Amino acid sequence: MSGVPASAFLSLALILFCIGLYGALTKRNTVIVLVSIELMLNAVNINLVTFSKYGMMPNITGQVFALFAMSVAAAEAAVGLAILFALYRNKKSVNIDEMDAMKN
Amino acid sequence: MDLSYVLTLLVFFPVLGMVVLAFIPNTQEKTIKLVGFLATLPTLLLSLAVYFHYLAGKSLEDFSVMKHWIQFGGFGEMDKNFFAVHYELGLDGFSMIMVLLTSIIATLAAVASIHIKKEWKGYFMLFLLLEVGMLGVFAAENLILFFIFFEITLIPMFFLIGKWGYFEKERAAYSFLIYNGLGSAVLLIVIMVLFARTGTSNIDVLAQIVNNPDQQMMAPISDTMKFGLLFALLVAFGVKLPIFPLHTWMLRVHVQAPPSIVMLHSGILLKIGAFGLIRFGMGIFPEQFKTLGLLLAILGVINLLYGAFLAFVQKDFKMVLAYSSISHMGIVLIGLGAMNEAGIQGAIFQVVSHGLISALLFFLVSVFYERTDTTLLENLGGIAKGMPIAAGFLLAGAMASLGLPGMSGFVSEFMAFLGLFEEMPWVAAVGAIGIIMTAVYLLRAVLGITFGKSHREFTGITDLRKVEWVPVITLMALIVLIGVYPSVLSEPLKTTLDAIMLGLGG
Amino acid sequence: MENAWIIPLFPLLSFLFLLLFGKRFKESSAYVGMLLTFASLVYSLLVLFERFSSPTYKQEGVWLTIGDVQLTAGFEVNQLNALMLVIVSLVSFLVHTYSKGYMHGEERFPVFYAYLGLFTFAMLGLVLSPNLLQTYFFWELVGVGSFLLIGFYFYKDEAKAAAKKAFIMTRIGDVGLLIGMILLFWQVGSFEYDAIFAAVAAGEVAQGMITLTAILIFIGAVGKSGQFPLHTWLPDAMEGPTPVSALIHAATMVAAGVYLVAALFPLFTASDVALTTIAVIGAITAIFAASIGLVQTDIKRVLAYSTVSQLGYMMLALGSAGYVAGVFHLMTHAFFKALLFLAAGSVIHAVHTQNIEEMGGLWKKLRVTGPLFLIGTLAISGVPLFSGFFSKDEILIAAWEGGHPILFLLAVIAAFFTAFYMFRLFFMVFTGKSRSEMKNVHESPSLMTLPMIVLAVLAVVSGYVNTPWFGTFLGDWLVEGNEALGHGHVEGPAWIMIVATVVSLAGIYLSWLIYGKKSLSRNWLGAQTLYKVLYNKYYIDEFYSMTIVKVTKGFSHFLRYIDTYLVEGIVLGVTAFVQTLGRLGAKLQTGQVQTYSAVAFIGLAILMVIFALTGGYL
Amino acid sequence: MMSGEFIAFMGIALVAVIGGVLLLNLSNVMHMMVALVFTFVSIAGIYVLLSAEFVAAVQILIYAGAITIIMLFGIMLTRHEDTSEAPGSSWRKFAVFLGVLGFAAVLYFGIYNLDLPQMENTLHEKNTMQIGEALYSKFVIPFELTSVLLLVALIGSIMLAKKDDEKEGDKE
Repeated sequence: MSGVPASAFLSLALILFCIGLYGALTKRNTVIVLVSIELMLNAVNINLVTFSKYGMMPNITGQVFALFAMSVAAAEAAVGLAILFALYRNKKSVNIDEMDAMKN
Repeated sequence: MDLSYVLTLLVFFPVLGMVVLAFIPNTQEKTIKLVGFLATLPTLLLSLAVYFHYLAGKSLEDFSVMKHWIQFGGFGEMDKNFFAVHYELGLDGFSMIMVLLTSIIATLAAVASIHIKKEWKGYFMLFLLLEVGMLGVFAAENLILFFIFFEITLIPMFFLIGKWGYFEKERAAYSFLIYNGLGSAVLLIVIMVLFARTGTSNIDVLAQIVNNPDQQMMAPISDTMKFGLLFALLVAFGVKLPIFPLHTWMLRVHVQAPPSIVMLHSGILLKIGAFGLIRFGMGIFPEQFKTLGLLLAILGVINLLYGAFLAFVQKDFKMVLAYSSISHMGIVLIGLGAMNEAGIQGAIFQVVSHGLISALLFFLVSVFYERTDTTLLENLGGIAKGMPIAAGFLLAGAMASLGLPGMSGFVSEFMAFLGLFEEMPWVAAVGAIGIIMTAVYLLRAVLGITFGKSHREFTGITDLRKVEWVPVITLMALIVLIGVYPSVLSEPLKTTLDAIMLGLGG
Repeated sequence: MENAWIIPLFPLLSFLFLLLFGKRFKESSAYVGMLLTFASLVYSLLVLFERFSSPTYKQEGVWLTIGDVQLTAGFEVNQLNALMLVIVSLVSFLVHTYSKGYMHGEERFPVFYAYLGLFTFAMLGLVLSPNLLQTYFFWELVGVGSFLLIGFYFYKDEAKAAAKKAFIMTRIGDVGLLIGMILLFWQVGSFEYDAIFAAVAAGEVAQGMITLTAILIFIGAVGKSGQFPLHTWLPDAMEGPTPVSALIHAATMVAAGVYLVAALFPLFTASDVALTTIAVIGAITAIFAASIGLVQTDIKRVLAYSTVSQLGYMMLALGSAGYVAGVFHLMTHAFFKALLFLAAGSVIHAVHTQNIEEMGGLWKKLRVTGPLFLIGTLAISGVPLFSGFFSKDEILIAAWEGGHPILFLLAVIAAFFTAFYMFRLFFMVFTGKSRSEMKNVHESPSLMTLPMIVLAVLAVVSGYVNTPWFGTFLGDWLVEGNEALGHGHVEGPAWIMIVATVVSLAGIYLSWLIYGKKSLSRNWLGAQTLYKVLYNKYYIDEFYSMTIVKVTKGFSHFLRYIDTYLVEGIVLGVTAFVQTLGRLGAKLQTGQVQTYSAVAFIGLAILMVIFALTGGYL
Repeated sequence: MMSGEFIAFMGIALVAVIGGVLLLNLSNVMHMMVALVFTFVSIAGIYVLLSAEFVAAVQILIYAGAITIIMLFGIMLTRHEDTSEAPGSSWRKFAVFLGVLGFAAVLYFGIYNLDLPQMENTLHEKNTMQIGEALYSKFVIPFELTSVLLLVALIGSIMLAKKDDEKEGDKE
């Protein structure tokens, strides 16, 4: 039916995941790091949905899982941002390299 | 008759001694020493019983015990033995001899512990724990159990050296722990790889599976992998043995630990290295081991000569003995390197023989040290005047050590060289220099202590006390027995050797 | 003969008994030793006589099994062994008796007898061995007995050094023997003499291998018999009690090397190179030791060098294929040299010094010892009608027939030297002015003189068992039934005997001129340098200590530096490396989650790449 | 091969990747967020291509709508003018870049070899209904748990954001 092979979707997911990963590991602004993590989650969602369609036994479970992942991601974004605000109030900065409380 | 409880009893009896000791107040020196000594006796009697059981022509398999212990993963439903660790103890000819040797030397070392001057309670408890570890190492039938016992020996040794040793005891204890800890880490890796790859840790089963690719249920183990594992084993046991250049820790232990502990250390613990190499190296990877023959032989010759030349210039008698241990372990390697029956038998003989001889020599060291407060050669001399019997035994021990016929050292040395000369005459010829050097350094040291002008302060010293006679006579008798009638050892070894030779394809 | 194994057990019993209970017996332990060695002697004689009438007897049992190979132990009584048994047990018994007097008052008297027992046991075991392994076994034990007895006066530094030297020097030879033996084993598949000879005769062993093993085994003999260049221990071994010198370092143990070569004679004859080596070494040793003996002033050292020289003689004989000559001289030498040593012991016992410069005019004071010493001297010098004459004559004939004119010449010169220095010794000790400080000189007790008398008788008559005039009984008997050993007696030109006689008489005459009549200057050597060289034994000891000992020590110290700096250094380096790594790791702990996760991720990526490249499994 | 669907995929994918790359390369934080919206929306397009219309709708609602807005608020409420990258961390960037590259290569290697045959499926028919049926029958417990999670997140966020206020208030 579809002319697009599964590996194309997977490749796209991979690229997005890698972009997210790179962003999460290198960006200095904490908000952007959070956003990058969201992007990674998105990439995973693409995989889930892809396999829901192209798996050995296509069924709806993959899509349901993607939905769950999204709701968790939304919750995570909210909590993450709340933590960020708390930190910002103390440090007056959102730069991730200034968050080294674990060091001491 | 069900005899399967015997080994468990044999191995864990010293624990009972520990429990009893725990209830004795630390001030009662005599009681503690007596209990400590008595606690080693049942083990000794049991191992003798096992030996006679064997001599009576009955099978050693009567003693094998196997209890289900730990199961990894859900494989138990498929096969009860798959990824399971059993509590399995068992003996073959070789390990029976090692268990016997351990129990004998442990009892004698307990006698030698009369020279310990403080904290008897802690000392004996650790001592007994150490004995459990050593016995377990030899009786264990699978690698994981082996490793557990192997580690059990490390901890008491560390404290025994660190607390009851001489001046640099802490340093010695730490270098002991670090070297051996690293060795065990490497060993653990090997064990885990084998376990993960085959789903079993039983030594005999492993030996079968590793060498028959069609029996391997999972991904086959490539030859490269086998080499890697064998090499890791060589390193792990090479630390114990010790193989040059992994030997420096052992010098410190020999010099700093209390002599009764060195009796055990030099007599048994070093032998675990040889035991492991033969049992696991040769047993599990025979084909790969075979290709290492030349390497082992050369390492052996290096050990032999290196130890001998260095022993020649040492100033401390204990150092001389330490280097002599290195040198003698070279003979074990030479025998193994030869890869033929004579060589391997020689190596095993050397293991036993050196165990006895070094225990004897270190016992005498403790006797001399107690009376003269020194082991420096320049401070000693003319001891034979004051204590002729001890001096005589020292001389006899040295003679045994340098391979005098009629004593155990000769048989092993002879067989090891006999084996190596068949395979690699040139390497063996170089190694033969070691025989001369052994005589040179031992005579230098021993004659330096016993012969010559007597120091004035040594004139009033007493000769061997009654208690001290026991270890000396026992060890000497065993040394001579093996030297004159080696069949007492070679008969039990026969089956083990045959199995090894079969594996080596010879 | 079936019970010949019991012969060595008597002395072993003596050893064990005296070691355990000797303290209680004090000096009466001598009787234990004497009794048991006497039992050995009687039994040996029985075995010898039985051997005259019956063939070689051999019995063996399995000693050790190595795979398919069975190493055996047992005993064998053949001609040579039977003869050696008697020689050893006889000399041993006589020395046991003699020592009762000589060692009187010694604190460690029982120990001495115990050691003597050990040595006798080992020596008897050695001569009964049917295979090389067992020979080696006892060979080493003999060395230990010798070592213990040399170091008997353990509190003397010289004795300690001498014992150590003796052990190590012979050990060097022993290693040669061991290697040779093992190589031979892998060629033949057995340590049995019979099997070895059979294989050699059948040509199963390559010629080069025969030569190699023969020479290696000969090195063992060189060490034990004090041949050049491993001879230096033997003169030093004179630090031991004199009876010991007589037993071990004259009659028995040092002859073991000769015995070994004789026992393995078929192996040696299979290789011309090996034979020539033996002959050359023997000849060199003979002349070399004799020349040193010319100037020594210690009575025992003169005898020691004479022993070395005579052993060289025996080797020369064997090397020239003179099997009978060698064994014959071994026997006669055992008697007369033991006699000489015991007599020397008697002299020392009387005057309490070993320096012959301090002796003189003892002939009148030692009415028994003097003539006995003279007999020994005449015998060793090869004066006709004494035993040494016949055996030396055999050797000269063998050397001549062996086709080595130079070796023959050397042997003749050595014979001349021998006669000269032995009579020098005799004249200096027994003639001339008696020293004033020696007043309390008295003859030794009969316990000491009796053994000497027995030996003196043997020194005179033992030569007649194998003479050109009264039949060559010994020679014929020795080679009976074994062609490989050569002919029993080799008829040599008659002039050789005359030469030998003339040479020895000339030596005696010259010696008399210098030391007896004193009509010639004692500085006969003229040049001081030559004298010095000889007196210092060609500086061989110094040479060894300058080279081998120094090199060994140097090498050891070098290794010690390696051990303390390089090996320990590596360890330190590893420690430092780990520490640095730890510090680096600590630096990595920035407290930033991002860094941590970056590191973790990079690690993961590396692992993944590795697994992908290797296909997952190694 | 060049079916309409494929062209659609290529176009959407291009937009998504460009959005991602812009996220990495833009210097202004606000611009980054905008670039990301493109990515999120195109991912929704991808879902449509994968017969997941409902998920696509949710994607637009949650990501392009909710999360992006929250993040924008986050940026604006904090100091966002600081756009300079930390000095001296270039080695780390490079290492991470290499790591990501290796990681991607390995995974791509895996994906490339993957050959999934397409099965007959009925996902596109009444997609929302199917999801609803699954959610309320098979996954009802996780679904309820999700609501709990969201509640927890809600309360937690409020607490986190408020708590310090009170503390500061106390201090003052």
